Amino acid sequence: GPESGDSAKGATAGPAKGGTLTVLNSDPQSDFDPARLYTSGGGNVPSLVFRTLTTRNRENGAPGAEVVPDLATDLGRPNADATEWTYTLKDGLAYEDGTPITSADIKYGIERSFAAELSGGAPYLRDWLVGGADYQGPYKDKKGLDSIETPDAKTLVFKLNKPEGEFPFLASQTQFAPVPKAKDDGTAYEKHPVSSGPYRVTANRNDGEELVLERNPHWSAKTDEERKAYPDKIVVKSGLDPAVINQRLSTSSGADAAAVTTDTNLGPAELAQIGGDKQLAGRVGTGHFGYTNYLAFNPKVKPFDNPKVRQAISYAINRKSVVNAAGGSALAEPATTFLPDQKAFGHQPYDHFPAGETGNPGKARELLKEAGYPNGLTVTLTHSTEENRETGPATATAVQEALKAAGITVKLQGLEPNAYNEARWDITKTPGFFISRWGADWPSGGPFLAPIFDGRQIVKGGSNYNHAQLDDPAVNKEIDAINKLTDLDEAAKRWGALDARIGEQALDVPLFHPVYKRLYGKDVKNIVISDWTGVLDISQVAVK
Amino acid sequence: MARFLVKRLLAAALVVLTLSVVVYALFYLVPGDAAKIACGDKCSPAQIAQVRTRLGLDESALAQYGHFLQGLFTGRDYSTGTAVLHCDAPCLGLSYTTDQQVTQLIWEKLPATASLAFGAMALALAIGVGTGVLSAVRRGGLLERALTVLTLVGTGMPVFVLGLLLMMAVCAYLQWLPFPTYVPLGEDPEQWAWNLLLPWLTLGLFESAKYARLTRSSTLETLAEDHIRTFRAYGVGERSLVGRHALRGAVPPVVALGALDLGTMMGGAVLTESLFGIPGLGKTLIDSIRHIDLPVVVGVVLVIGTAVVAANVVADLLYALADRRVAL
Amino acid sequence: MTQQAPPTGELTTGAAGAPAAPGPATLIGRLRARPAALLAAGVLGLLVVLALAAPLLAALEGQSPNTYHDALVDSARGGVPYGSLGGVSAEHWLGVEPGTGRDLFVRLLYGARVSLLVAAGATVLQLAVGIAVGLAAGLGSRFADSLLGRATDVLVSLPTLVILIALTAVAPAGFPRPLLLILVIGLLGWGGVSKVVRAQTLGLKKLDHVAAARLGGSGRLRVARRELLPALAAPVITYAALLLPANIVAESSLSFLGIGVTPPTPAWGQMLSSATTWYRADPMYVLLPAGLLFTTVLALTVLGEAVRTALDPRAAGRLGVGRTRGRVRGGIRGRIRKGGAA
Amino acid sequence: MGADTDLRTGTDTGTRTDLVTVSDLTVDFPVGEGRFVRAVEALSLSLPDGGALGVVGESGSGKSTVAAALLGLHRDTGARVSGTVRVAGTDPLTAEGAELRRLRGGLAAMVFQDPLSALDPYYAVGDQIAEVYRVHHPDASRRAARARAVAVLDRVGIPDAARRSRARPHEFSGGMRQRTLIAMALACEPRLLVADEPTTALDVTVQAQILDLLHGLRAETGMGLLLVTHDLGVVAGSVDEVLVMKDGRAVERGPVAAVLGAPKEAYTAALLAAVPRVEAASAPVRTDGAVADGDEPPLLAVRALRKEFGRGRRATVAVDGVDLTLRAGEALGVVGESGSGKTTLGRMVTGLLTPTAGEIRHGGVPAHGLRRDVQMVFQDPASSLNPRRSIGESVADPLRAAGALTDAEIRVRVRGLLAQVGLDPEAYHRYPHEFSGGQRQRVGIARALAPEPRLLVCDEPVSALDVTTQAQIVELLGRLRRELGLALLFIAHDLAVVRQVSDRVAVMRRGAVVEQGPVDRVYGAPEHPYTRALLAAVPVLDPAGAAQRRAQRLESASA
Ligand SMILES: Nc1ncnc2c1ncn2[C@@H]1O[C@H](COP(=O)(O)OP(=O)(O)OP(=O)(O)O)[C@@H](O)[C@H]1O
Ligand SMILES: Nc1ncnc2c1ncn2[C@@H]1O[C@H](COP(=O)(O)OP(=O)(O)OP(=O)(O)O)[C@@H](O)[C@H]1O
Ligand SMILES: [Mg+2]
Ligand SMILES: [Mg+2]
Repeated sequence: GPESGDSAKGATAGPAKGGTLTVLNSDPQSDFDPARLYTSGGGNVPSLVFRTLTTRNRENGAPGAEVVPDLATDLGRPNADATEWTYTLKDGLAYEDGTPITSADIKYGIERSFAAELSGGAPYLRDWLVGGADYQGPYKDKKGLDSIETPDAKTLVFKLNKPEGEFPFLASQTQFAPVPKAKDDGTAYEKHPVSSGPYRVTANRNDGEELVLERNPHWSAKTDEERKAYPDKIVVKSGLDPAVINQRLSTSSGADAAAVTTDTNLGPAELAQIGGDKQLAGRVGTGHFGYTNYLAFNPKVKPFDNPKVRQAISYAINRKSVVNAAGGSALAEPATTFLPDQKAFGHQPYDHFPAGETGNPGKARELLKEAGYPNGLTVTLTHSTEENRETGPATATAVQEALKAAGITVKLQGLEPNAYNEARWDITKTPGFFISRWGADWPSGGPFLAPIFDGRQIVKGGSNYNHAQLDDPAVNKEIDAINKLTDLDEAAKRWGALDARIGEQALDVPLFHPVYKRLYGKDVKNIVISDWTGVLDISQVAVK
Repeated sequence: MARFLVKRLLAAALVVLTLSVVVYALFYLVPGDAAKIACGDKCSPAQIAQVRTRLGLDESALAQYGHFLQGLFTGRDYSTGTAVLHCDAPCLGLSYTTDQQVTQLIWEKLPATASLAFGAMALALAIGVGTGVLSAVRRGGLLERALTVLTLVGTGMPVFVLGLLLMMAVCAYLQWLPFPTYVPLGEDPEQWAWNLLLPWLTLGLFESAKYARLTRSSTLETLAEDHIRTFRAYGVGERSLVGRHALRGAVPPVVALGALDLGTMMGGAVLTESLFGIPGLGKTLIDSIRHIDLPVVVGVVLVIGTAVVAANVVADLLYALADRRVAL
Repeated sequence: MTQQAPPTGELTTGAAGAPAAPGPATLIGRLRARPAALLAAGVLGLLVVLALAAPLLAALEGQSPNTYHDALVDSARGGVPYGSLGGVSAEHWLGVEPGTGRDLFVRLLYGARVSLLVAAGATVLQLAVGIAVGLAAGLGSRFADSLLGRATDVLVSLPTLVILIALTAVAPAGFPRPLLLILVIGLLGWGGVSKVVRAQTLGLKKLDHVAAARLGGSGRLRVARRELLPALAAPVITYAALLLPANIVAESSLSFLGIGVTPPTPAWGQMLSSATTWYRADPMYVLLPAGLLFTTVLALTVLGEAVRTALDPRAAGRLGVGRTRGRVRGGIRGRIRKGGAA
Repeated sequence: MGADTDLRTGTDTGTRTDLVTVSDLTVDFPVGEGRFVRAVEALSLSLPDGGALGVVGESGSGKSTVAAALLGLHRDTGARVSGTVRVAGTDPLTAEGAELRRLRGGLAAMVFQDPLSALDPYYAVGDQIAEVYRVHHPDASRRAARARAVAVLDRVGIPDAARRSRARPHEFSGGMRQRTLIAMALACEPRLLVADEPTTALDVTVQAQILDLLHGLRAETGMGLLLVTHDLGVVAGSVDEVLVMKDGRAVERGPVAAVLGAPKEAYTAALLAAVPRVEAASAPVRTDGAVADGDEPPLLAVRALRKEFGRGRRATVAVDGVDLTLRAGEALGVVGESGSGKTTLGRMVTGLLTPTAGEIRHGGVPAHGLRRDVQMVFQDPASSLNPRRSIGESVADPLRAAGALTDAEIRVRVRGLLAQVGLDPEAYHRYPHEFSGGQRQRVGIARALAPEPRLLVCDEPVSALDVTTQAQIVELLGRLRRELGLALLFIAHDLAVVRQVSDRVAVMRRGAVVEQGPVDRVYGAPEHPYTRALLAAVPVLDPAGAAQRRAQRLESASA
């Protein structure tokens, strides 16, 4: 497991300032504009440069899944039905050039994210803010968005369409980072964004393949309790092959001794290797990110309209081989609930169709017989051809083998990644039975359950995630009710209960929750892995 | 000669344009919606529509191709939001996903690809010609067999296996070299070379087999030619026969083939680039295909096409220069 | 064809004319004289037999290619097989696949079917199209030649991968993947063959027996079939020996990029690409497909080389002193082969 | 037979007086599968210092094999060589290292047949000579070697040698290349020059120049000459002694005048008899149909025929304004040096090539494309037959293509044709490589006859054959003319052969016909100076006559 995040205090070889941290990644930071980034809680590298109204709590485990103030003095002050949120900025906030950060800059930053030129961010602002659906961004629509008010340089008021008790979570996304209007040059801004965080971008090569971050002299630790900013310099190198990244981290020679990765998991082969190596095993950080891989049904397609068929499949599934396909028990935990197994999500354990460790084909056959398929049946499972251990061929074959035992012949339909996404997200093309997955935009049941089960979020002409096209008034009503709550603990409990209730309908078969296992270099200290991101937090890492 | 060049260049332009049509056409068949992909996951229909308009994807395929051609010859204007960005001719458009100018993007990626391609090719030729000559001269001997098997390792092993094994051996076990990361030549020539050494070796070894076999057979062929017999009859030593006479005849076809391969490699040695994280055209190409980033795909394909066609011309020229008997 | 002794007093014939081309019987005879070629042919034959007999051998071992054995792998350690040598046991002769526990012996056999089928199919297609286009370019008018030449240029400049990825996406989902691979590799890779054939044809076309056939009233098709195709056998066989292994490697490279055969079908290339990371934790998993692939390539190369020398009239004829006459200069274009997606 | 004694006497005489001694030389070549072919058997010869020996014989008789043995060129080729060979005291079969290098080039230098392929195409000729020179004079500087190369090039008559020494072989004409090879030999000042068919690839006029050059050099430097050739006319004027070979054995040897004048062996006599003589008046073939009827349109009429290859500045005019007529049953010979456009003319007549301008009429009708009634016999019997098809099938091909006959009828007809050209009809299923050159040429003729042509274009039909076979083919063509009333367009560069075959002759030079007329008139009283030069260059069999002609040539050259 990870080392204690608080080892800074009192430890003899505690973390110290200085040195250069290298980040070895496979995906480049090709969009480094706060308007375009789609992150959970402000992202890992972006959060070094962009401060937001709120941010995630940089602590190990469950406390790390909490949201805390960043630029703002608190998590926001809602009105009675949570349709209006007011924030006040801290004192002494400045950009990398020393100019002060104002509430207008944050408003402007949000407005930019509506511009067609800067697409890519999360859709929530558009849905939640009054007038957001029609707003075209500041380039086309100079008037600005009326639902964001800046009564003075320190205050922001957000007016929402409907109650949103989880607004503080949204305010942690990079769209809530300040952008000085004078420095905005549209799509070119990403090359030299103006930093509000501890580091500024001094080089951005090949569209994000290599980023060099150096200290922002105008950042003050006094206004920022979350970011530690130990290294003097951070170099992010991306575009590397995952096998190479892991090999470099395990060899950990030269500059790689002070290297980490924020996007590359250890693969099964590497885990097998590390399993026999104490020294290496000590350099593996384990984390959990709210994520569920599941089998999705489209009940509009026969025979999945029959709940018994769906239940039969739920019984038949062999989670052991699925977990093995995902890289073994170290990389995946079998899931029986749709919500991730974390307190922040309000996880409430249930297993409505117990398949045991390796499946219950007997029970499945029974159900099939009841459903009118005494001689078994043949179904098609759609999956991605990408070798990704989640939605790819490995998982699909594991499912295929498991269902065989229950008399269900599974034909595999592998689709090239784009076609696969199109198939599962385009409501007119949704296959009957396919592999899917869902990750949280922030650690709460809201963004986990609503897009999947809220009947009003069935999207035509865009990306639809409500695969089952569930439109249950009771569910919809409960979602609205929870959204009103501003007590997040209370909300979490009700999300958990809702999940258990929806689970009875067998609209999906939860397969597993992934576990993140990541190597870091031998000189890397102060590893903090929160349940929010599941990944070590660069802002906490020290190399001295 | 000039006539030949003009003719070939015209034909080349035609080939390249055809390529662009083919790629455009193909991408209209490919499933997936570029606007959706450019917009990102979890994009609302309104956002998608916005992006679609901005990328010009709401126009007919023909109109889009027309704009592309227009950009190629006269340049195009784009909005950055705050200003108008003029993309000078030849403008290959803006990337759907990153909004970068494709021409600029290609210029950024080209040095890496070229570094890999030229180095690997030089190595492949050196290894290939060396072993080829050796095995021709020592025909039937033990050395020849050993060399043959060695070069077969190159042919019989996919480049990603070869590269991974080499990297594990040299960087992880022996730790003779650090794990390669690409350093631009302009930044630090020494580091550039050190870091490219392994990719060069990998691709070079992989490619060398072909040249070894070609060299071997053309050396044998040349050694059987009548003029070799002449010099042998005048007491010229075997070393000089091979080095001066046989090689002189055997190398031009090998070098010409090398030029052609170099052209293909300029399109990026995809597997090698992604294995070693070299930010080159090949990786860009694969990524842009995955994102249905048509302008980038077309741009890179055009570069590859141009390189290959140019290489063809160069190969013919090289061959004609080396062997004056060949008329252009 | 039986070899008859030259007519008496004709000690001279061999020296004066172009060397005689060997018939099939001579070819086999010459190959027999080379132990390496025999061994290579034997190895290839064995592989083909093993591939064909895969179901039988699987039954003999008592395993099937797609059955999971979760109990045989260590889930906590990434699914590495329990036991030594990748889980070799009396039940699993070559061990099991990490992660799934599927039987490697049977998967390798079934994999051979797919790999060899794809490679052979693609090669045949490349040869067929290449010969047709090369002949057409070589025999047709100047215009047809340059048109086909440019078309070949377009083809050669098309990055194979782009097309591959696009086509695999375009192809209907139910389309058999091995066939698609054959089609794609085959239809994109004939440029080299066509260049060789064109160059040879241009050379052969100048030979008097072709002119004689035309004078005798033979049309283009007849000339192509009777006078040219037989003479193209040697260069084409030589080329095929190069193409086959290249196509196996291509199949594996495509798998590496996730566009190979569809699971659960095993194929060597696909096994190899998923095995690459296991080289330390489970070396057997890498060594088996790599070894097989290497053996196949080696055997093919040795055999190809042997066939080439056996078909090369000069190899059997005179060396050194003799005069070379009427030699067709294949030239550079004839030697060009398109490199794979390295 | 005491091999020991033979050996001893051979060695003794060799070292004392002779430049070259060969005794009991036997050479076997491997032909695969462990079998060998015997190229030379128990051959002995000697050549005194400064002497000149001609080795003659038909193709494949082992001449080149002997020549190569003198330089030890069979070593490491797999050939089995036995017997003794001494060249200026060195044994080429066993000499090693420096001694072998000294032998090759230093003692004996070789001039090969095909001057184009015998030079490295990639290097300047001067550099090639300099390279060889430096092998034998290791202390000579590069510059000195180059100077030497220029000197020898100048010596063999390359004009502007200093500049031309920088040219590559392909920039030279055939004659200049052959001179270059001789210059290379001279550069090393060898005591023996071995010339293997040094003039076969050249025109008669150039051939005469080269032979004159060799003669002059020999007189000047006193080196020995071993001249290998199948052309008896060539030896007549160039050597003192001659050795006749057949099937790897020596048949006859003696002073050249004696052997050529009064051969002792029947084989030599037959060989001599077969040589066509340019002086002999022809006995024109009288054919039944060949009545020169003025009113009827001629079988073939060619008017202002022109053919250009290539376009623009690269264009070559191969045929330039040729007018010809050919009546039914008539034989028209076309002579001229290499590259004068003979083949191009012939191919245009058959329709294989399309003229750039001008008109071809067959029987008064303008003709386009291929015609069944015009067929062709090609020069090279090897390449004109498909090596992969049985000869019967090759002959049957035109019949099958026509599609008029059944399979059985075709077979009968093919057998008939084979018999007609003097081949065994049972040879139907045999393959070209099982036949001799002459037999293959017969097959080619049979195939040309299959579509029942009225005009046969023969493009050098005999130049690849040795004299005896040549004579047979010429005879066959005459017989066919008589029997079938065929008209012939007979192309050849050998004036003597043309005289034997033709009624009329056209002399071509640089694409144009410079002189045309009945053979006896043209050969007897040539009008054009070019025709006269051609005739003067034809080698004659009589050594005295050869010397006389050489004197004439030198005279006219100096004039
Ligand atoms: N390297 C060789 N391998 C096999 N057979 C050979 C070889 N060289 C020559 N021969 C054979 O040896 C015989 C004599 O050949 P050689 O070349 O000496 O004849 P030649 O008299 O010079 O003929 P030509 O006039 O055609 O040059 C021929 O039958 C020929 O086929
Ligand atoms: N296909 C061709 N392309 C270009 N030039 C050609 C071609 N064929 C012939 N020539 C040229 O035309 C000229 C006449 O050639 P042609 O073959 O008719 O001569 P020839 O009298 O038959 O010579 P030879 O006695 O050597 O056979 C030569 O200069 C030759 O180089
Ligand atoms: Mg000879
Ligand atoms: Mg000719």
